[in-house]
Amino acid sequence: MSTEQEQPRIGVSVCHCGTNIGGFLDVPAVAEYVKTLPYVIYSEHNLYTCADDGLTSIKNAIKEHDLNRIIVASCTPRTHAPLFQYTCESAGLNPYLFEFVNIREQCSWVHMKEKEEATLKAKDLIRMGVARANLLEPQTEKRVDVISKALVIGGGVAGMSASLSLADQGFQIYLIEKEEELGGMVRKYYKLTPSNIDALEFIDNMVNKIKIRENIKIYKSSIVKDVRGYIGNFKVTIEGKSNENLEVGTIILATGAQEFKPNGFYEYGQDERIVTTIELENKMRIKELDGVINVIMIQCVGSREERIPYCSRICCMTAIKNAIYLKKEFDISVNILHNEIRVYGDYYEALYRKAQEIGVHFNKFGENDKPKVLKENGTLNVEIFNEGLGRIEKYPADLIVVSTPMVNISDAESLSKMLKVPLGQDRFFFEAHVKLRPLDFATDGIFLCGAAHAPATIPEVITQGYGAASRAAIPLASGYVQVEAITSHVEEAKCRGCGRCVEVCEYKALELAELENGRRVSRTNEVLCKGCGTCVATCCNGAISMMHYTSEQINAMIDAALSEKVGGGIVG
Amino acid sequence: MDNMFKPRIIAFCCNWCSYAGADLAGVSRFQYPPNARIIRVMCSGRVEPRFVFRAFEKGADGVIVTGCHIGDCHYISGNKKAEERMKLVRYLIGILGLEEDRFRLEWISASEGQKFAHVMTAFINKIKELGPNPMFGKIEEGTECQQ
Amino acid sequence: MSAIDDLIDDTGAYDCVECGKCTTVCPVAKLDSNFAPRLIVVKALEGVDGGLAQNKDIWRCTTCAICSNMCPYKVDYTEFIRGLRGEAIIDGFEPICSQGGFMHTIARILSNQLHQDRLNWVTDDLKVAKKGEVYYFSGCQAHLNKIFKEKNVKVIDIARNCIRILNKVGITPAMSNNEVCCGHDLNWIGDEATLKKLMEINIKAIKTAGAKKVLFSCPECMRTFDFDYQGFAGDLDFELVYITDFLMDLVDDGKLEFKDKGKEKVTYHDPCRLGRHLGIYDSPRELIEAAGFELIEMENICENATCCGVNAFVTCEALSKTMQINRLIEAKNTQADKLVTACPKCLIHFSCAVWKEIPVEKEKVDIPIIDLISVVTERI
Amino acid sequence: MTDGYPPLILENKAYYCVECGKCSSICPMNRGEHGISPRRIVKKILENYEIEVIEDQWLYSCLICGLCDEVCPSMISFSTLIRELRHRALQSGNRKLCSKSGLLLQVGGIMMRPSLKQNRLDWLPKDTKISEKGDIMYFVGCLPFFDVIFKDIDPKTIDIAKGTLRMLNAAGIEPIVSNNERCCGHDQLWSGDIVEFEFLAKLNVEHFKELGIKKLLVSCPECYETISKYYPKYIGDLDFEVIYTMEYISELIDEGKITMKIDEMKVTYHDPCSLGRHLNIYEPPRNVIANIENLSFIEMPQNKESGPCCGVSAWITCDRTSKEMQINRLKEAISTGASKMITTCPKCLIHFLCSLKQRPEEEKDTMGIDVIDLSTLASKALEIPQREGQ
Amino acid sequence: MHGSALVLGGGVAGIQSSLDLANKGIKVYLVEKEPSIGGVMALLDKTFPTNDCSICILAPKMNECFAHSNIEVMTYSELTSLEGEAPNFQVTILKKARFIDEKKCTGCGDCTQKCPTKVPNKYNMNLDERKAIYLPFPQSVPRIMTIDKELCLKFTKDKCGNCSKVCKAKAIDYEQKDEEIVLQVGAVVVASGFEIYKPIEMFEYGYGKYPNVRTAIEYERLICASGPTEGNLLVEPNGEHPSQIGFIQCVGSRDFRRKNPYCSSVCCMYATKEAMLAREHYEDIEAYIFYTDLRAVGKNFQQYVDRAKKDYDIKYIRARPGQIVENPDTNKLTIWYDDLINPNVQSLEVDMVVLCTALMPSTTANRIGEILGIELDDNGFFRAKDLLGDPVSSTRDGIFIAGYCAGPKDIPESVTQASGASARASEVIAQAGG
Repeated sequence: MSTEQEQPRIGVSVCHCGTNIGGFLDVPAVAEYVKTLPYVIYSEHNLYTCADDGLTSIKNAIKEHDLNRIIVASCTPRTHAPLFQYTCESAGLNPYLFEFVNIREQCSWVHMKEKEEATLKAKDLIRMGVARANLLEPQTEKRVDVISKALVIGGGVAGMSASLSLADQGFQIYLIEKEEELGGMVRKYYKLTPSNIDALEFIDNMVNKIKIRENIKIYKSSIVKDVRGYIGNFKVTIEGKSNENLEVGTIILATGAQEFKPNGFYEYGQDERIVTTIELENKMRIKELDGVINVIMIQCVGSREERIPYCSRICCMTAIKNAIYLKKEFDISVNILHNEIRVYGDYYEALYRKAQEIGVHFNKFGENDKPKVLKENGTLNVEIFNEGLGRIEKYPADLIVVSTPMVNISDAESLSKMLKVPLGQDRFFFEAHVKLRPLDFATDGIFLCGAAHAPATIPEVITQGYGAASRAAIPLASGYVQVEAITSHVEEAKCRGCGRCVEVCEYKALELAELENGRRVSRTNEVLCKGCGTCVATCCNGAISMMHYTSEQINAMIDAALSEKVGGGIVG
Repeated sequence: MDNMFKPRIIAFCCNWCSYAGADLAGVSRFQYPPNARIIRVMCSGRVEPRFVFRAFEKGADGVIVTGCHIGDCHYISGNKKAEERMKLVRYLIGILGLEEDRFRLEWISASEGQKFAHVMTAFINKIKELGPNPMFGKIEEGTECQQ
Repeated sequence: MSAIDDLIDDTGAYDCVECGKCTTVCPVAKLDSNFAPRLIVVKALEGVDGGLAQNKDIWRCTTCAICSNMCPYKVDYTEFIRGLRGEAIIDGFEPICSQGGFMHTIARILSNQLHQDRLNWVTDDLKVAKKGEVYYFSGCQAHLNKIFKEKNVKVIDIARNCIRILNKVGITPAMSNNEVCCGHDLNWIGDEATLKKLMEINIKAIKTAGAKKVLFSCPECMRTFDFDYQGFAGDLDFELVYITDFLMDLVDDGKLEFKDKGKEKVTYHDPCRLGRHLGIYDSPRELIEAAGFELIEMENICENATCCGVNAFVTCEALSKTMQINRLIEAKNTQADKLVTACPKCLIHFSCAVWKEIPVEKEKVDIPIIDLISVVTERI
Repeated sequence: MTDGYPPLILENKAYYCVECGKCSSICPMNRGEHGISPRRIVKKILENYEIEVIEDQWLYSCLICGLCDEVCPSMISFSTLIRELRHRALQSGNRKLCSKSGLLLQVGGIMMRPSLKQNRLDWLPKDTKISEKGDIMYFVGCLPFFDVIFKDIDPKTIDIAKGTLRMLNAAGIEPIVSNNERCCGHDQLWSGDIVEFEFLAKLNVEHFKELGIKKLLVSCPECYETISKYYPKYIGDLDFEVIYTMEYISELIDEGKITMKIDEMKVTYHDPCSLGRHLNIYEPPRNVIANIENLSFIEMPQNKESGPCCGVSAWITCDRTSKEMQINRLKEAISTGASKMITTCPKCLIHFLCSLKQRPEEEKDTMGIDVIDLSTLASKALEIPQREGQ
Repeated sequence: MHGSALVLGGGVAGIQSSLDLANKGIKVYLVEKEPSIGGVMALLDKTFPTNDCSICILAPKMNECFAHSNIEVMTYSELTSLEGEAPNFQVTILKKARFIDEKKCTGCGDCTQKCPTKVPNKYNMNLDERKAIYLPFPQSVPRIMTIDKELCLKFTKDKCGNCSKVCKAKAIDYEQKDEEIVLQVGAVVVASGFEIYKPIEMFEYGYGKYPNVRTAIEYERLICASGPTEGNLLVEPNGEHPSQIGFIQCVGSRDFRRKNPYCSSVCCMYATKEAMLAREHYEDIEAYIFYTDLRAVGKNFQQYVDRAKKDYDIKYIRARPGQIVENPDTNKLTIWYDDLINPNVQSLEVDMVVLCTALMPSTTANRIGEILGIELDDNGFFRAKDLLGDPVSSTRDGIFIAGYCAGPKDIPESVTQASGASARASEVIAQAGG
């Protein structure tokens, strides 16, 4: 602790910011007052502290007065802290011994008509800053070396795209697929839109590209058995034809999804004329459609209901794509019964229009008024209340295709536990931030792409694969990860090992470790910690402290704010 | 007495939303009374009830904790935890006899400069209405604790 | 140094012959060989340069008084520690407290005579009066109840059941919204000044209520009144009675009877304040048996009872938890159905130890922890 | 590939319907007591229920105003669809209801007889200069008949023809006006009687050929639309140019060949559906109005594409809803503060005047507006000396 | 890695692409035509389906991007030419004069206060005014002023000069000239974003004619706490908050007539969000959403809609209204619609209508396409090399596409594609030995 080693020697620079501060409070008086505060050795005021001369002045003061703490009282740390920290650093002072006091955004600008009060407030704020500065400690931003290899779990289109891109960015990749062949879900399709390419040919093209990459090692019929470690240094055990231990820097989860089997819906499973989309794809592939004249497709079977409340995103497009093939290749009439046609964007909307052009029928049923499948003298009919016509309609069917949602794979739960990444309410893997971090997990070093995240189309999945490859490549390319200096720290002697902090940490940065004597203590993994301090506030006996935002520092600021009745309190 | 009373307010602001909201209030020149002293923390989830009571003990007339709106937390859910924790603060303030209105928990986003100013103004005005922190007010006035 | 000298004088520390008996019985020293009550005294005697009050070990002592009890030369180590802590805060040292000193902050706030709403937990089915001869001092149970809500400790049940049981025998206890924390925790971090402020408020409140007899369900409160208040303010003009003593008198007079609800086996943990500090060992045990329970004793009882590991919300560390777990194992080994204690803080600390992660197999410590009053109230 | 789609669906790309309901919710007739829903008509045809549509009397409620066409995001032409459906209805024996008991259609029917000796030029003022032969012909249409049939309303529709000729003469143009022209066939076309329509069209075109004209000026928007748009579609390309008189006159004004001035007044303008939404002709009439000195022009809130229909089309439907529409439109015109509402279609003129005349006596004051045809008004404003000065 | 890349467009996609590339060690030139990065996301109040505050989550990224040692943010700049082939492109950037010395300007705003010229504020959809010397919006990055040459009195009339007089940092430079900068880059990521359709030609909705008919982006500014009304929704004529709001979907999208046959992909959800916000601001408000097909297809979107229905009591009506008619006396609006579920045409009177208008390719897309030599599709979006198999590559090697300029998508999809495009760009750079 430096505070124990050396007395603080504090230098303070108060900024006029042109007239932005100087025009609304008495800056020279503030600078004068600051000199009276404990440990303040030096105080100055500048027109613009952030201008070159201001910065030089700080550097000189550090040298001349042997300062070991610097305070700048000017604008907001949110934009200017890096500049001043850099200045301190260049004068040989640890940047964490810098304290910023905001007397512009939160003082002069908001109290423009109360010069006296604003001046008092500025004094208070700087006094608080000084109190904190006394207790500041130097911090180092540690770096953790990263093993320049990545693991991709899942050899479907997402995983293959991610692997290809990572390999072409120059990294060694391990690609793990639990099935015997690469390709995942797409293998089960017949033809793909928009290029009309056969799904198997499409997969083969990708597989061939993967095969010629020397830096992709494929493990088929293999699964991940265990994952330990953290970003940069994961130790992974895989089980398959041969069991291996791999060491990788980052992991991409691309485990895909599966089609929901609509057992219990209509007579699926009992009448072979009722099939799922994927079963239809297979029928088209093997041309097993003799005698089929009318196909009825029913959308939203199993989805947008209590159990699976979400919309599965791709079913409308898949149905339309198949309807077009059925009509064009097999000359079969298709009637798509839907609640809504959810073909978003440009290409899929156009596909819908194309289906309309060639005579695919679209009929809408009510959200809470699902179609009924009737069996009459062995013939299948589907009955709906046709909202467009405003009456009940009955359609004969030789084949009924039920569009069912995608659901997460069955071993999602165990993977979630193994990788310490969460599942959402929809049971799909849950990303770090819905809007801006769609490919990351809150747990650093693990990334997400493809249908494991949510149902998605092939181009979307490929885009996600590339995207995840980009995210996963960052630590690999840097060779290290820069660790936050502002992290929590557990004092082992105090930790009671209750594990409450482990529970509250969203980043899985805390872990209960077992000591030799069998005692369990919590430990911060500084690589994963983001410095929010929730664990600190949670710990009941003060065993955790937050670097740079210690309780002592906060207490000191509270005390300093209230120690003098300069800026408030009862007057008179 | 009222016009002589200048409340002292401690405000805890999370770095990402409410501190940024306070900055925006500044940038937009929304005026509010100069009584609050902001302590910046990375997340409202860092604020412990004891800080609030320490502030009261040391003479604060009001304490306000501000964070990101629920769902907006930069650290995913720190504000939810703060909300949970601050329930205890409210309860204890009640039984200890510090007026409940001396404490506030508010969600203010980075785009709510106006809200920041409004909240501060309203809070400070409320504290002015309530008068000094009863622990200190009593001593200053040398009277028994007032109702 | 003269303050330390006075302290050494007062506590008889000069008599220490460095026999080390204190260390052999000290629960902290048992688990951490670097800690020894003897060494603290020795350092004081040798007049270690100024740094004595900065010795962090003074905050680790649980002030369980087992050492003082065992010392052949009657050195009052516990009081000695308290004195050192007082010196430490005079030096500007922040006490190392659990909850970051939260409890102490609250106690200090209470010394300001605010308009409390302290008795909001008194439900309509409980009869209490503003005035009366029998006064029930409920202490900090109301706020402790909320603070430890997360740990599934219903501290307030103790207070409610006290009133319930008193009501049952026809007593409507007097209570005051103006009473405050007894100051025990502040006293044990050396803050005598605030303790005195709290004392004045409490004595005034009790006098205002016209009390002749004050009942306590918290040994810490009782101890603070008995020793510290009377030490500062001289003899109080009301009687201080611990609830178990009071109830046993009623049992003996035939005024309190229990229903037989089957032979449940319980074991009893002596709180340090109640046992070694106040010497109350029998009435709790008698009450348990009177209520029809079978009492099975643990290995370490009465004078030898192990501390619950935490004191005055000061000491709380990894080691405290080990002490708690060990004590719980001891309790579980008796094969009793329940572990009964007579102190709200023991209840909190034991409950905390088994909250969330437990360092041993759950079965080893899997015993319900309940307070004495609640246990017997079930049977009236 | 396109099994099941009838040609009328294919031609109109009605398969693009997404059942959004914009058409049916802007349809003025759908808001009254009529059940006509363009959306449902399309849906029924798409689902092979055409027969239901053509048996439904609401098929004749449609005003062909074109608002639905104008807003349909799939660009389906409902009016074409309706026209063809009415044709099919007629073929299948489902006749429609007409206003004036179908009298006007009968007039057209009579005119189909090639041997008919007409006497349709007796209205021609003496001072009007017309030619027997030449490149330019002015098509008068049914204007002479309207004044007779709607005598009680006294719409003075023939003034349109008179005015048009005066303006043309003023610019030195002396067009052919023929006694042998026939009804253009507009009403036949829109009531589904394609046979009659084609018959009339052929008679007219043959007659124009005989005359050897190069330009046909038409002042009635419906005639203009019918001849310029539907004659080529049904009977082949025309070897003469069809010109809307207001466009022609607008050019003459721009060339300085005509100048106009009138007593100060405020006017507003009602776009006829066939001219506006059907043909996108919005500016020429406004240009003419703008060039009449002393006229101050104020647009109604609903104008151009959004202008409502006058409530009746092809003499088919005329009922309470029609009248409501007319009253609302007149009120809108009054709200502008104008003293005259100008229109360019004789039928609009008749329909609005009909509503005005039928108002109860006590409401008359509130209906303080006059409806007038642009040609009639413009011709009154003509400053003849201009030409003589040339 | 080393090497360099050009990112065109400083919206959320461009920012994400830049950060991904820069964090791998690649030098990035981020070119943005406006004076601040942030794009349309900086204009939004909240984002669906979490109702995150938009600027709160974007601003840290904007700052991170600007402060990044590997990223050179070039605002108020445009691409003017590209020569060569991947991985050796030579590009020319026109850095327009903002008449401010960027190194000296501290963003203090003294100049703005003294500027006498008020002009409509583009950032607030012209609903209020800004000055001729300005920051586009309070959270602008960089925090550097720009002088609008077309409107500044110094340039138009050689008068005033207030800004120069008050600027203590001496940052005003009326003599500043446009600069041409030539850069060598290995790859290009295009993220030029989109524009928002203004439905003036759609007479049936009366936009521009009726004061209480707004576009969604205007609404977004109105409901935003930092917007022109500080988050107060006000309607004519009384300036009171509305009691009923109707949101109309597919205004100009899925519309052949308006030349945007595609689905804009985000309107159903942002309308849901905006309706929720209305309810959150004024709990007595009634909100109606008129939709054609509710495209709640993203992760948790359907649940969001379900919540809007259940917890916020937002009414969804399956119809695209055909007409809005204003009562000229009250400025109330009657929405005429044909609800598919109820057979007859109906009307609803509301105080405010929000038109959820189409999002269209940026007007600059054509020019960018020409300069870069990459193709656009029929709708004006950049064409993917292979829509199925390579959705982030443009039709030219070494040039990649991300965000809305490559087709309709929401924010997470844009961010995803931005990362994807930067992965592909990194491949090009890595293989060139970078």
